Amino acid sequence: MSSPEQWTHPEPGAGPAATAAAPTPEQVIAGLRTTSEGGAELTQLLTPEGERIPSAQFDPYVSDVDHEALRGLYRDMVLVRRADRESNAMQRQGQLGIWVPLLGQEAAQIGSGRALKPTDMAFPSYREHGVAYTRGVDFRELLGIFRCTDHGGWDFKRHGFHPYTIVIGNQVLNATGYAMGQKFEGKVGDDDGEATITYFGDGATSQGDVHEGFVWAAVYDAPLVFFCQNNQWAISEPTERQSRLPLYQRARGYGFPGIRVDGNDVLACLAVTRWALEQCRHGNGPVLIEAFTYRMDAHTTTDDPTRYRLSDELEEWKLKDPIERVRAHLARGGGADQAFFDQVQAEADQFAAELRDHVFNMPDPPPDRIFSNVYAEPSPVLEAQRREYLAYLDGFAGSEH
Amino acid sequence: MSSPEQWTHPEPGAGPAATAAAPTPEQVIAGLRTTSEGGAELTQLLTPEGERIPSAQFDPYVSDVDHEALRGLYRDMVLVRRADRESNAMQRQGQLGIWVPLLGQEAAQIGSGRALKPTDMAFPSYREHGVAYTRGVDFRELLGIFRCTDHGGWDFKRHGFHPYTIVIGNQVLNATGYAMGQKFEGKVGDDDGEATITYFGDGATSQGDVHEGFVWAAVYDAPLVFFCQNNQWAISEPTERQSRLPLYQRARGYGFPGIRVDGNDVLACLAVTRWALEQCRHGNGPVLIEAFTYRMDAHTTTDDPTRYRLSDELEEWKLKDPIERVRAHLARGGGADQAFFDQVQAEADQFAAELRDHVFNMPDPPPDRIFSNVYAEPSPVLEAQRREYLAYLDGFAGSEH
Amino acid sequence: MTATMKSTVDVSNSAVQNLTIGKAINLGLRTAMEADSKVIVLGEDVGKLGGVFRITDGLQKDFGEQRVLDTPLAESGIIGTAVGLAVRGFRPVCEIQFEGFIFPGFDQISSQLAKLHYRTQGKIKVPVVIRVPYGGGIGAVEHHSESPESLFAHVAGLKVVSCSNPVDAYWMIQQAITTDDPVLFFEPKRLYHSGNLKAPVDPSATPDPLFASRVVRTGTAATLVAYGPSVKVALDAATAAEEEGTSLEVIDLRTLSPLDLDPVFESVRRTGRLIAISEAPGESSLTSEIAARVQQECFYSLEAPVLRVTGFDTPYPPTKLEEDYLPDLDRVLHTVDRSLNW
Amino acid sequence: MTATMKSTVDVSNSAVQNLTIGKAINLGLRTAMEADSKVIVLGEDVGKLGGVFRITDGLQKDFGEQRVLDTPLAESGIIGTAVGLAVRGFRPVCEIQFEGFIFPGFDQISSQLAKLHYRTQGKIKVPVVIRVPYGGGIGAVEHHSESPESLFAHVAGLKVVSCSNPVDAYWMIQQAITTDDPVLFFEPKRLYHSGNLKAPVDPSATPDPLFASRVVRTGTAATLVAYGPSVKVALDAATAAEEEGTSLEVIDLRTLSPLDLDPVFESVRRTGRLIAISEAPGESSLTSEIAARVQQECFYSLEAPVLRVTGFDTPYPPTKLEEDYLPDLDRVLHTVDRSLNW
Ligand SMILES: Cc1ncc(C[n+]2csc(CCOP(=O)(O)OP(=O)(O)O)c2C)c(N)n1
Ligand SMILES: Cc1ncc(C[n+]2csc(CCOP(=O)(O)OP(=O)(O)O)c2C)c(N)n1
Ligand SMILES: [Mg+2]
Ligand SMILES: [Mg+2]
Repeated sequence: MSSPEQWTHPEPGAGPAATAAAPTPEQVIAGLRTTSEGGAELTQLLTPEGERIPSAQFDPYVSDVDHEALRGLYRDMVLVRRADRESNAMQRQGQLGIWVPLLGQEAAQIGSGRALKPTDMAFPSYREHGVAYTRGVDFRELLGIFRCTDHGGWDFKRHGFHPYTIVIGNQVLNATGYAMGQKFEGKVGDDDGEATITYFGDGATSQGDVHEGFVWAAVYDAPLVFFCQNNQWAISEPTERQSRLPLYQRARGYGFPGIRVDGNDVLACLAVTRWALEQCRHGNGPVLIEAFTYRMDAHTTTDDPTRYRLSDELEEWKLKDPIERVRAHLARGGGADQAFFDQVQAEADQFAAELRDHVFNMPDPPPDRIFSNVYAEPSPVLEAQRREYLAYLDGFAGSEH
Repeated sequence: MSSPEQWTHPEPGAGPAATAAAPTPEQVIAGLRTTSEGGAELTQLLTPEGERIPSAQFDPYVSDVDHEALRGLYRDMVLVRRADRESNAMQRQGQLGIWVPLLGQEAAQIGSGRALKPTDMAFPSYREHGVAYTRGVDFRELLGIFRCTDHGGWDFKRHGFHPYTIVIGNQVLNATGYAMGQKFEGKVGDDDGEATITYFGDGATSQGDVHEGFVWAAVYDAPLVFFCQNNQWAISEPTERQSRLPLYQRARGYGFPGIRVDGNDVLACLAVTRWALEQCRHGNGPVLIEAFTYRMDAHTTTDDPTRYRLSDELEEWKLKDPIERVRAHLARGGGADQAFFDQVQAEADQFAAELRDHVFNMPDPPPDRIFSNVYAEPSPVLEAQRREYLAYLDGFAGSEH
Repeated sequence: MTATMKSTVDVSNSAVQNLTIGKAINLGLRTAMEADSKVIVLGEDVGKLGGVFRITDGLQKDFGEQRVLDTPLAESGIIGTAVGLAVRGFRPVCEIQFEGFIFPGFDQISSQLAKLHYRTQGKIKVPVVIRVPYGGGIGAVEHHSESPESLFAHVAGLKVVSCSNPVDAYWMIQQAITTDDPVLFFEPKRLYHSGNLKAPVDPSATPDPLFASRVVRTGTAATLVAYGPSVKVALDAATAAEEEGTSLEVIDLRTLSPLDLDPVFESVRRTGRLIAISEAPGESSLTSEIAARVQQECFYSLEAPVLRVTGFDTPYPPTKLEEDYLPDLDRVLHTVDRSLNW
Repeated sequence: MTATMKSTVDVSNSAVQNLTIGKAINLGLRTAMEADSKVIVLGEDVGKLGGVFRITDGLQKDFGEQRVLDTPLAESGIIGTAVGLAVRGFRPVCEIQFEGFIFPGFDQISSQLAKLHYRTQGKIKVPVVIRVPYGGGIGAVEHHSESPESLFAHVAGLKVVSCSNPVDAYWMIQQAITTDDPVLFFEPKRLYHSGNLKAPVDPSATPDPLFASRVVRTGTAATLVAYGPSVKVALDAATAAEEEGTSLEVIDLRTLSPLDLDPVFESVRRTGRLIAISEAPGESSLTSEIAARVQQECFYSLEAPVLRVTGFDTPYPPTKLEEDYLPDLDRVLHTVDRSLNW
């Protein structure tokens, strides 16, 4: 039985061609999709049990991560998970129109996000709440999107964090252009070089835009890290519906490195992303990172995953929890005591409470907002529509409407 | 100095990333773009000097090609080249609106086209006059497109040759769908299986549609041969503008074989395409073939290549002429005498003369044609427009207009 | 007279089912797939999940994975392969998950799907249906509430339709599938599961033709023309107006390209007034076309200019504001007043 | 009065050059690039070749490969990276080789380019210009002669303009580049190298605003409104009509979105008749919008309905037939007669 992991590319012209790998029905029924194992090429620094695995190549990239720093990463993950759960709950209570959970992807997001420098730029998809947090975006500023009061309001430039992009793949090309700009401005070449990172999912790899991003970035040596969070699912479709091969190998065809990292290992994500960014800063970009992780919750709050996947799979992934392994590592190695964990939990609860408070008090936008900032230089036609509509609304003032 | 040919993919995470390969200005000036050499992985059965190189893998696929068969391939190439030149000349004389020359690509087209069975299907781009010829499409039926009297009129189903497609990359997805259909109908699995081939250029590889074709075909095991004629140029842009790597290596990232063949070697093109089609017939598709060739003429008759490439490059490629090597091989090996070559030339002249005669007498379409067959089931709105316009034209009848 | 479809149905007929629009499309798809093995369904999440709106629910289970395809995530791929499948002899029905995601497929739609029949002068037919859940009112995030149908109406070679009720939904999807032309099938997503709109669907009835508009309520003072989700708005407005003594005629356009405006012309010649309603921005749109043609055909009958109630010429706003953005009963009635007082 | 631009130019001024539209755009681009180092040009074959129409001729030579980019062959890539470059602070000017190849980029245009400013409430500006050679009359093969501008006029968030003469071409391209909004810049390709249209371009003159229509010929009997390549057709028709004693007013629309119809309304109030001309299929198009708005604004002034002379609602035909397909002097005059005799 071939699996995406075992399949290897035949040398050109040698041997028979292969066929697409898909799990057998039995495997699926047993919840044993091969995707729960990252394969031999998975870069991991912390095992699910919290054991530190040395890596000649990547240890130098996290040599500064002492216990204190690791506690920081732990705290980051706990906070964003708490905020994620709170948001999910608020959606259930009708306070948000929809929520897109990041549950399970905390390590991939915090690890990669913390690898960025302030001068770097990140282009997210729509699930990167953890990355937003590392970029200093106030979590509350994200929630307007999901309460449907705005389309995202943070200061994109100051935070180096582009607006969320919902149309799958679009941001990858935008990020490529941005990174080309960094290059054209002479901002790459040494350790102080700038770089860009863009986030997308396993499903997104099928989109033409992502391919074109690969082509452009390769041809222009753009300082761009393609950060693919392979959370095994594109809504109801498993990764086998998108590719025969593990996704990091896609880079092979374009001539830049592709690497698979344990997306539930915050340390490995930090190290690998730092390495990739370094390549970019020095002008050796782009680089593709596939963070092998799992979407622990539904696609969004409107989704019902019981229709397409079995809980066994979920159970298996629970054993690989990104937060638990850091807790285990810290606890066992004396990096943190119970007081620390309790305090982080308290902070997280406080964080969530503030979030809740903020959301419940979020004002609705005024009707005028429909018309505002469609253009940088106003359109007289649209101004007339605005005036007409506001006058029409005025007509109701005082009436029983 | 790195070149696309020498660049190899670093193992994931190992060593530094590479940067895009581009010729030095000196190389360009000297006409010495590395692309004139196909590299070590080029599959070749007939050298430019007409010497037969044995190949354990591919010889079996051309074991039936005796001298007679080779004379046939020679004749095919001479005829299509002659027709191509005639068409080019007719464009210069104002008889065609535009011409898209195939000069230099005869072997790639005849070799691959002759590998197809009648039940196979081909999806061309716009330069595949040679393939059209192998599919039994009367060359004259192609010329309406370039005289701008129609958009192509042959019997697509009977010839197994889809309409020309001008929007770069579109046909690749259409071909993928067609091949999926062959699979769904159970027409693959053994030697008698059906297959599809689609043609596109080096420039086209950058388009999202081509990528999506790769994704779909891989995921659905479509019996599809992606036949990329890398003629080194996309109008004025050299292949380095599209890719860091040799194009056949693009397949690496998708998990199906990619192979580079000498596109000026009709025998190798025949063999490699037969091999690839066999993979497809048996259900092991898709396969990518990069036919390494050269666009000896302008992109189209409206193009002026002197603006972007030096004649040295052309001179180098002249030494690799696809027809000459077969002639040399036949002549030296006793496969054909001068009488044969003379006779083929005479046939070709006759072929061209008929073509010319046909074009000069091609009637203009009637105005009514504007409105015909927009829909399979007519639209009353459009029928009204037709009636109104024809009545309007009738109004001029007999007037000085 | 309120000419809903219900009146004509024999409810004692056991095959008759009381369906929502969503379920009616599902049944229509199922019926079409049973009738012709060449009909296949493809799109993102249409298989096991049954689509994010469950419109294809159960189809993969019953027809298998080769007739209901969960495709890779790319719309050009979905449409481009559907074109190829159609060339091979299949009748693909593509689902675009939300209208805002049809744009990556625009090129395949306009360059191949719309033109192959003309290009080959009928030698190749491309009977592809593209199902597009569209329109607002569901409180969604960006790109999930738009109305891009005018873009496709402008592209020659395509046919574009939209249904507004379960009975039409059931028949029109089947008619679209049997049509030999490419059809963009716009589905009013916010009404998919509306229990209020449930209606008895009788598979033994004789449906109206696909490419025909229909007067769904007769009236005398002014005509409202609408399609898809706006038909309900128009009917509600007519009901409200009646209470105030104003009789409005309502026409459900049903076919957006080619337009069947004869019933509209006929109506306007009687009422002298027309209000065209659509959720899409008005600029260079279907409602512009309606106005342009009606002012020409009914020049001497119009007592007031054709007026339009549409989305504004802005991107779709954050959906907390969509009630302001979307044409509603009040804006329609206000515009009727403007027309009456012109 | 024939109000060509020539009359106002001081030909003794040595900076004044007599230019075709093509050369005027080239000079405009060059001037914009000199004025602002953030202006970059990107597209297929725009570098060494200078573009297939040579509009960017010489720019790469003078500004280098980092300001004039021969990009890989993919339109979504061109536009998508241009958006990113704009976010970074550049002012990208994209060339789409022929209008028929803009569709692979439609998604980036409508989902990102058009919406980023609105999405971010002005925090991000995307001053991208997309240059699109468009229209027919060059005897080309498929996809090289279309007029898709209405599609973009319908997409909120974009601005759309078209030039019809060298002086406008020179100024409008520069104004488009300095505009902080995304601008689709439609260029009448068949007139690029027309010697007849050559006009003296004076860089020291004060240009008209970019988003303004202009009366280019005054008249009394009826108004013609046109844009891009059709302006010449309209002017020729007006000249011919004058010989037969009919005085036609001609308005060059120049801005297609937002439309500046005030000059049209003003004109129609005087003439009572309007003919809108465009090469695009009429269905759900810009000319529909013009008719819709004029019938509303000038309801009591119209002596005849707004009539349209457009391409037919078909794909662009084989170009041996394009003279039939395209609005020409005869069809315009015929329609003027219809209007006058209504
Ligand atoms: C172009 C486009 N098509 C369809 C969708 C609808 N959609 C939203 S998310 C999604 C699945 C994305 O999967 P993946 O890329 O793996 O990211 P994930 O959601 O798992 O993070 C789909 C199909 C969309 N947003 N954009
Ligand atoms: C989508 C699209 N963009 C641009 C063009 C214009 N164009 C026609 S051919 C061509 C170059 C194609 O190069 P390549 O793919 O290498 O094929 P070749 O012409 O060399 O055979 C371009 C840019 C087009 N036809 N379609
Ligand atoms: Mg995913
Ligand atoms: Mg080429």
